[in-house]
Amino acid sequence: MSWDRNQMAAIAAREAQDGWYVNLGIGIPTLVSNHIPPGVSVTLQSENGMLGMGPFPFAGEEDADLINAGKQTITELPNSAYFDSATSFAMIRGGKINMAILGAMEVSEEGDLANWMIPGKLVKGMGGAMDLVAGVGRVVVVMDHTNKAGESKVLKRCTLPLTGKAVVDRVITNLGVLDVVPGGLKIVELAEGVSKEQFRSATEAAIVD
Amino acid sequence: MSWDRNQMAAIAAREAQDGWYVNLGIGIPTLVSNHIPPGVSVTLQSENGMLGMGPFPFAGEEDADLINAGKQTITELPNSAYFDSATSFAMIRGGKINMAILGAMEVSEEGDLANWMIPGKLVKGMGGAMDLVAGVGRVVVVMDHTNKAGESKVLKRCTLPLTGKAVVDRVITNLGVLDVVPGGLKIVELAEGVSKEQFRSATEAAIVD
Amino acid sequence: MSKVYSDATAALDGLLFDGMMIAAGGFGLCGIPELLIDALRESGVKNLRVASNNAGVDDFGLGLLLQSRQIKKMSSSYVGENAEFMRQYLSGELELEFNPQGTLAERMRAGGAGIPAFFTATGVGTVVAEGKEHQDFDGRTYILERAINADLSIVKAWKADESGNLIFRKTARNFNVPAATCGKVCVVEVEEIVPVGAIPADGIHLPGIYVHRLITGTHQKRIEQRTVRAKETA
Amino acid sequence: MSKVYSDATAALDGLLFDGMMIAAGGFGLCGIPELLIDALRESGVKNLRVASNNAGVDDFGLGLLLQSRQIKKMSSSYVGENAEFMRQYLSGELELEFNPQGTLAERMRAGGAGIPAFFTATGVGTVVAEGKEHQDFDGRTYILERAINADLSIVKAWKADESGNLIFRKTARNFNVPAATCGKVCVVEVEEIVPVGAIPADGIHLPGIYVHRLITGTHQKRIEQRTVRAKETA
Repeated sequence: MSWDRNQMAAIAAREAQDGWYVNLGIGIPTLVSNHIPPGVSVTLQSENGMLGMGPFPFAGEEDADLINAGKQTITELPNSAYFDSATSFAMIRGGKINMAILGAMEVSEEGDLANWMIPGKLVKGMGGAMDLVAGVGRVVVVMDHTNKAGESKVLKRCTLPLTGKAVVDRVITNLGVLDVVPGGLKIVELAEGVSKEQFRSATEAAIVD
Repeated sequence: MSWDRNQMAAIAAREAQDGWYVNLGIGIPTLVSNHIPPGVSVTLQSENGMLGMGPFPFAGEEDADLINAGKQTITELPNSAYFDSATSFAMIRGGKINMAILGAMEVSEEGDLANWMIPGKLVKGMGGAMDLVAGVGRVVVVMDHTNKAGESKVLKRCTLPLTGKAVVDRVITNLGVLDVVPGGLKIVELAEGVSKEQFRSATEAAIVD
Repeated sequence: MSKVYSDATAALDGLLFDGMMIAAGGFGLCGIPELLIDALRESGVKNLRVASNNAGVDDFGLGLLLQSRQIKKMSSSYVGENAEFMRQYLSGELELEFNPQGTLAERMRAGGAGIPAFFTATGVGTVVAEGKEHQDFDGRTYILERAINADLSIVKAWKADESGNLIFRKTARNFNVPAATCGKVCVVEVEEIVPVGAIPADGIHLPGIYVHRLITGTHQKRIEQRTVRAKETA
Repeated sequence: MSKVYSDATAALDGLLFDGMMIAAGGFGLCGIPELLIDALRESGVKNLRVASNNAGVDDFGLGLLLQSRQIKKMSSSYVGENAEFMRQYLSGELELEFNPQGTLAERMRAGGAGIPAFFTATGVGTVVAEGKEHQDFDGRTYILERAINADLSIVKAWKADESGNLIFRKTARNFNVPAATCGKVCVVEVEEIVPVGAIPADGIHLPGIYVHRLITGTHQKRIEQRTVRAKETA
């Protein structure tokens, strides 16, 4: 009745165009790299200072000097390049990355994104998320449509501290795909078995036709 | 009765301290590198993107990819490093260069420097001079005390467009050495055979004791 | 004039004072100046203000200086790995200035590049923008961010030549480059010091002009999250 | 999707329009994109605005585009080597915006880094500061300089791999790096294209993300001032 994590990642992977440079956030976005269609060559950026991020290493081949932005051990590829953090974010801020696929806590109908802080509860920090949403050409959010209590995470207005204002282009949830358009969100696709009514009732944000 | 070019360069070379990074301008300043005292190790920066500038190449060993800021062919040294122009001037602007030794058309008693433009006559450009005087820790000017007409180049106020305001620390001319201090210029040293009276009469700027 | 010191304590001698500002390289536990952090702990220097992307973990990296209560204020982008950090912050013992990661890196780079402030769109419309100057350029709104200038930079590189020219290894480069540039004095620890000339002039990641003191020593280089894939059998 | 084009004309196809803004690498005649400049001349594109530290000499480099009157405005720091430039400027045919060299490099870098404007002390109290916003930080006065964003970057590197990762050679790196970053499209000419993987990941000067189109060809690499020293005899 709805997409699972891998299906959401596969939907997100269809966004990628041949030759693009893409930054993937932690969580479901990381899975996207497993679903890039054949014939589409995508170079993954890791904002801690690498282009051409490869898969996890084989056991015993981990390198403490080679990690991704999630601090996980990774590998390099033939086209990889390393650089420092100032250069990495110059690239991000300067619009050189074609797309970022990120997780979220909340998205608003105006494309506001909240994914870094729950006041009084979690104090982790925004990491590179604010830079990514401000700088990257296309921002795609992948998240569950509702929270554990069944409340919509696709809102009229975000309740949590923002990561960025009017920065999201597309939202992919377990229930479907939404584009941020003038006046609200537009349904692009519904998950198999999800009706428009179900989708609307799970969505607080304004949906425009 | 006054210092020649090489003597001025030798006087300027005494400014250098062991371990310093120094930028030398075109003209007499270039000669300074021949006079660095033994035991003093100085690394020369060339603002087009090099630290550790070596001497001119032997004939036949010129390399079109290896020039200094005056566009002359040079060589590298064992400690040389290359970098791009943004990095080079980040270094200069950020105060990492200990000293710049530059030529000048005019210097004022407040340490203003004019060395890049004669209105209506010469349109060459300031190159890196404005960056150097604004960013480098110590700015030493080496120039003739008077112009061809015998008029002082050490002035109350510069008449030519400025390279920088209140940027010069010391002036070395063929007649002597002056420091920029509150209220005017202070004589540090006179060239052999130059009397204080001669020096004062050749100097428009206020000299303080 | 040699830049090479015998150990981290010797290399920090005369540089430390209570309340000082330190810029530290590293991302997570990758490329952190672990030897210099240990020496800072031993020095007992207090009320440090530290600019570093992360705060280490409880028992390694800057976490050690949190444990010993030597840090008064952190400027970071992400501190999620450090429970002691959270405890001190939530109890009000520790000041925290959250920076977007790229803003933090650029603030350090600006400090080293003689740029006192720059405009960025990062953080506009968020808490990060509160109290900051806003200005529009070509129809977009930006905020003014100030440079970070530190009293001391502590940096980890892979190799240095004796003149201080540095190379880093893989993603351990990270904040070490911008952090190195923004300190009045920069002390660097490396895995190996090689003779001048051993690093090709075109292969240097950070020229020796940025490096004032240099040490070498044994590094733990801890891995924070060991992730592996299964070896496919043929 | 290959970045490699057959020649300079093919690599510029579809990118040119009258009045466009071009950022060019090179310092003097060192590291200039000579093949792309020749192709620009052949294209006949007009009213160009060009950001380049220098303007070439009369018969080489950007001097060729001055000769053919294709340039309307130059943003440079030094044009002393070019007699035709001076003539056109003094007769009012050519607009000229003088930039301090470091400000020019930083304006390009800012354009590539998403920074619309930054403060610098360079030029304060000079003609360069006229009409610019002044602001004091920590007791010193700075001026606000705007980023350069170009429609096209033309760049010369030494080698590229097929994914566009670049390395430069010696002082031919110069403005090629900042210029490459500030264009909407960046076209690069190199002396050799090598297979992906041939340049070590830690040795890349500019990652391929900045490079959209790539050509190779024979370069003249003219020397502007051949200075030599005498060989001492033993």
